[in-house]
Amino acid sequence: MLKVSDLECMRGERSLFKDINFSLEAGELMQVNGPNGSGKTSLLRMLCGLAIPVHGEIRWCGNAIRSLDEEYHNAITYLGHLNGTKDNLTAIENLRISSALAGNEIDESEGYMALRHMGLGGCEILPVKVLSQGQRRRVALARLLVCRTVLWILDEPLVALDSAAVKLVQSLLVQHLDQGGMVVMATHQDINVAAVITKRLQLA
Amino acid sequence: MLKVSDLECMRGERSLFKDINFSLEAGELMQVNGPNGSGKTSLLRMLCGLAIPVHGEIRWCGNAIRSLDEEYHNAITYLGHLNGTKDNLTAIENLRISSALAGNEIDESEGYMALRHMGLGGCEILPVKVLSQGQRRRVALARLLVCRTVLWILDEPLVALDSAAVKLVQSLLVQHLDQGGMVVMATHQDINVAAVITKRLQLA
Amino acid sequence: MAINWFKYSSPASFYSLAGKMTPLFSITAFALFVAGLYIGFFVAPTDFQQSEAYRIIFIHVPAAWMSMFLYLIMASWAAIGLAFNTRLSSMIATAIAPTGAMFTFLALWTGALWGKPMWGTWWVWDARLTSELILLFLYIGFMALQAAIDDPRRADKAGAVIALVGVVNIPIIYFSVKWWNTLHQGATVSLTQSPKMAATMLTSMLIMGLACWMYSIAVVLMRTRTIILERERHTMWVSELQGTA
Amino acid sequence: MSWASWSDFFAMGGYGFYVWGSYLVSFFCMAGEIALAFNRKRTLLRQLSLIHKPIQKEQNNETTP
Amino acid sequence: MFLWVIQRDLLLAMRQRADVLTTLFFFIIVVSLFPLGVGPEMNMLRIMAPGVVWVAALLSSMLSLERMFFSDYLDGTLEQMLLSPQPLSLLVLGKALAHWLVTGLPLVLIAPVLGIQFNLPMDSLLVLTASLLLGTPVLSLIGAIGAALTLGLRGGGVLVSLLVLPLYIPVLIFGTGAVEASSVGLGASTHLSLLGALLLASLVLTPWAAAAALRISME
Amino acid sequence: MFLWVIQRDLLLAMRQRADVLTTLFFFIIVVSLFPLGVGPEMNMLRIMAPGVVWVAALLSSMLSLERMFFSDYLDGTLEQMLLSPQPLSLLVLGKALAHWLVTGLPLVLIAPVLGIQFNLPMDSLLVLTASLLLGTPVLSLIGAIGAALTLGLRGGGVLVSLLVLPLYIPVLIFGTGAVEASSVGLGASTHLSLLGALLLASLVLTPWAAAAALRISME
Ligand code: HEM
Ligand SMILES: Nc1ncnc2c1ncn2[C@@H]1O[C@H](COP(=O)(O)OP(=O)(O)OP(=O)(O)O)[C@@H](O)[C@H]1O
Ligand SMILES: Nc1ncnc2c1ncn2[C@@H]1O[C@H](COP(=O)(O)OP(=O)(O)OP(=O)(O)O)[C@@H](O)[C@H]1O
Ligand SMILES: [Mg+2]
Ligand SMILES: [Mg+2]
Repeated sequence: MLKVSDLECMRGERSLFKDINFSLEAGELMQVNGPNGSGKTSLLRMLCGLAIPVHGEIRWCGNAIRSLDEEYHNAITYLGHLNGTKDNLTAIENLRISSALAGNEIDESEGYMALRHMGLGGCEILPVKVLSQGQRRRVALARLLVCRTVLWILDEPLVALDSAAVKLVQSLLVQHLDQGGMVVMATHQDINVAAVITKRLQLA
Repeated sequence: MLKVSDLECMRGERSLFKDINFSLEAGELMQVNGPNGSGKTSLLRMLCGLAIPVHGEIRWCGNAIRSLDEEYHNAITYLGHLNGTKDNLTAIENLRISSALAGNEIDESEGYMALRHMGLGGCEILPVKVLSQGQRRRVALARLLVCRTVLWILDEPLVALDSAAVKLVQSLLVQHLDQGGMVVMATHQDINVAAVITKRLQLA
Repeated sequence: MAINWFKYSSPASFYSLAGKMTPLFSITAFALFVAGLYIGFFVAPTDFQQSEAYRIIFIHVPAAWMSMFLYLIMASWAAIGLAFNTRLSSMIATAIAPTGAMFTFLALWTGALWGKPMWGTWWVWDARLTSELILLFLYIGFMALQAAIDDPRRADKAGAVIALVGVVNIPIIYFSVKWWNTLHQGATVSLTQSPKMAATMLTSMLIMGLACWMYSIAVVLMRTRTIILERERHTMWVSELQGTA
Repeated sequence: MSWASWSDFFAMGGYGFYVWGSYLVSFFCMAGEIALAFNRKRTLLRQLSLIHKPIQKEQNNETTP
Repeated sequence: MFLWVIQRDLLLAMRQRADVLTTLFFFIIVVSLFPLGVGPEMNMLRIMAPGVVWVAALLSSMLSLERMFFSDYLDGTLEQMLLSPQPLSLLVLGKALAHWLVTGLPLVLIAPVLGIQFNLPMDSLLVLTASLLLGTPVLSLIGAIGAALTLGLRGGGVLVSLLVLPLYIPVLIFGTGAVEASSVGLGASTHLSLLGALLLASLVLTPWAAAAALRISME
Repeated sequence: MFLWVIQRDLLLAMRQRADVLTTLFFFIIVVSLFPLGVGPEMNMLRIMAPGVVWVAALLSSMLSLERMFFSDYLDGTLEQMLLSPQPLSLLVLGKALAHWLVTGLPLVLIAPVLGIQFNLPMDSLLVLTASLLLGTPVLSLIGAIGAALTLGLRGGGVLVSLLVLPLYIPVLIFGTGAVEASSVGLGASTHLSLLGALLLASLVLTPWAAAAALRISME
């Protein structure tokens, strides 16, 4: 489904990586590894279409993602270093609005359920700015619970999470992969997603 | 040296923790544990004097830290969730300026050495905004290499770091503790600082 | 035409081409300046209304023309760069801006120095003057935006957007200002055109105009070359150039 | 030729300040622009020669036996 | 989707209730500074009034421009918006509209009161309000381009003013022109219809330009 | 330490070379907007000139206030400054001074040129410049308090204007008063010495107030 060929990334005057080739099928997890500054974030942003590669191509179901544009956006969910939550809105408002912007309107009860599932029971109507770092990350992750996209692109989803939340994310990933989803993930922490096909991409 | 008694923290209308008592002597590491939102960050900010407890006292060498003020600031280094680096300044400028503001002027060569030690060789004169998350964290951590303070208060220092950098931080901590320093640290990742006295504080 | 344009759209070959052409344009510009000034100051007769002050026209009018032409040209190159993603066109656009701003400033300055003896004031809020001032702001906005962006590719594209928006706006601005001014009556002094512009005056003005063109081309080529080097400093051909030079 | 003398020429019929003010400033603007352009290029070339020095040396070593 | 964007921005504005009010107060204060700076002669003030009100409107619209995308940029929401399956220009239109509702509309409503302070006659007040009603959305729309271009640049707040103020000038001229024309008995309809034309043109064109600018800034 | 703060802020300003220039051009553009809004009659413009120049100076000083602490706040530098062993008020003084050097001084230098556009006579130009020289540092100093108080509040940019503009009014009145007094032949020295007194007072008092405000905002 996702096919990357000959990808090259230039930042400033340095070539971060080149000749990246891989493909991802339904049910597969791709883990991007590499030391700090090796270009994981840059790669994931290219996969989303947020950055444009100097060379190489990214294809989704056979078409270049640049030509698909909005259609492709319907198929992916991206979670970056930044949470994409507004400090002054409450957790539930953040979740509902960000889902709606991603083309997936959810009603209140669904939102509450997702937040509760992420361990945010009791914090639903607090503005995000008073939440702790880990709780903010959980609000951002709650989007994964309600979205209906195929490809998840996750940039260090585990940052600031405690061990309970890490387990939660693991089970979330397993479930998504079982249902034929795909995941591309960059993380420094070891994550244990058993019994699924895991590919690894090592950046220098 | 550092003595905390009966500390209580209120956020909003909730009491996050109360009756926290501990003391820390030279060469001791205090690890603050607890799930997301349990109040680790709030505790550390109180220890720095950035937040004021509703109840209880924090004493440094016998004096309440509020009364010491600038004298106390000379003795601590705080590293929070935020890096405290300016996006538009280069790594070396950031390091030198933040050290100077902490009352510890360093010359260029010392700065370069610290950065190189943190694995930032080659990035010294890049503006911080083009660095990766992990590299930014390393710039912030480089302050620990050049500072001459006794008490380090670290809030999740390992976030976004790769395993090499985690080892680096570990050895840094060991060295600091060996020299009679003190560390208070909150982290979700397991860190392995062998052969020193480690105290643990578990927040609910 | 014998020149293979496609070939010269690569920065490397443009660099050498521009290197050959710069002296040519510089010399032409110099010669034309000398000729134009000679005719302007030694051949053209004294104007019976404005005495000698009118001789400012030989620099004022060409500067005013250039300020407008250069904006259009800059915007066109920027648009080409944005549409076809050709690096060279964007670099040329970036190189034109300072020259255009300089001519705009000159038009304002010489105009002001002309206005004082003729109108008794350095400045009036006349349509032409005002829109020239706004043009200066547009140039400066373009340059400030590009200067504020570190990444050259982003700077090129952002500059192109603002230049194009400016082009759409210039006619609107011009007509609005004109209208604004003519609806007010009062202290408006219109530019007094010398009744019958002597043929020598016209010649001199045209020659000076041509000289300004040549000058602009020369300076822009020079600046483009520098920009090319700055941006391509890590490529093979630049290091080869260094090796041989 | 309409000028009786050089001082006449410089006086410009009493408008010397304005006329020469225009032309001198124009001259200095253009000259300054050229100077800036040259200067920019010179500093750049100096930087470049620092960057590419190793390459240059290697080439020299190869070509001069 | 479009509605969600507007709703979200309005919600944010309401959450910080002071937000709407501050733009409004900025407007009021700037307008009131002039009598202090220029002196109290009423005739003088009456002539100045439309110009002062319009310049103040320009400034307060511009001042709040940075807010249009910047906080979304900082916290990553903008990234998410770029990845949303709806056309970006629609989204930008939504944000510009929300900006107008929060910062432009209140000015339109308060302007007559300020005009009275300057001793403007009734007709002029009406024309002033009408011109603001037509003109302020244009300011938000043009401003969106500037805000998108300067995203994340240092000194963006001031840079954006450098970029957009020159582009605001036609609006200023037609806006004040309308009031003056009506006060000398010429009728304001030409000016107002020109403002209307500007509004239509910018409704059609600016969302594209701003969307392109956003893409460039986020790359 | 004090010098480090100034040096750091100037370095930041220079890094983005355009920074200094943009405040300046903002000032120039705002001043030029007025004739466009009010009309081109020179007599009218001459009377308005000091008011317009001073209001524009107020606005451009104020617009750049947000920058004084906000970016330091966002990235955590300010936290570090509060933990620094030097007195906070000195630090604030340094930041206010850097702000003036970057945003105030250039205005003082360009003001005479703008005065010419408004047909001001020579004396008035001189007095205008002198009044700006004495007055603009006061703006930066008072502004520091406002900037510190509004730190991290949403819509801070507009809120700060609401807080500081009223405090700026004495400066505005003495500044324009000086020019008007000189133009009617009364001599500007009283006004100018009042401005000087304001400057001294704010040099002594505002750093403390701003430091206290910072502590409150960061708590
Ligand atoms: C700051 C003041 C001035 C500015 C900004 C200014 C600007 C301009 C501009 C933009 C043009 C070109 C217009 C076009 O080609 O359509 C122009 C042309 C001209 N200006 Fe000025 N001007 C100024 C002052 C003056 C003064 C004081 C005079 C003479 C008393 C003057 C005489 C002329 C003449 C004769 C032309 C050529 C006329 C033509 O080609 O239509 N200008 N000026
Ligand atoms: N303008 C530039 N000049 C030089 N290097 C640059 C420039 N812009 C970005 N870089 C480099 O590009 C890399 C970006 O890395 P990226 O953020 O993709 O890393 P990452 O693998 O996500 O790292 P981390 O694990 O720390 O998140 C960094 O090494 C950075 O130094
Ligand atoms: N105004 C408020 N009303 C209710 N609860 C609040 C309020 N302000 C803060 N809180 C709560 O206080 C806690 C702050 O936690 P803190 O940031 O100290 O957690 P932490 O232990 O550092 O967590 P993490 O591991 O996620 O960083 C959160 O649980 C938050 O919900
Ligand atoms: Mg990364
Ligand atoms: Mg925390």
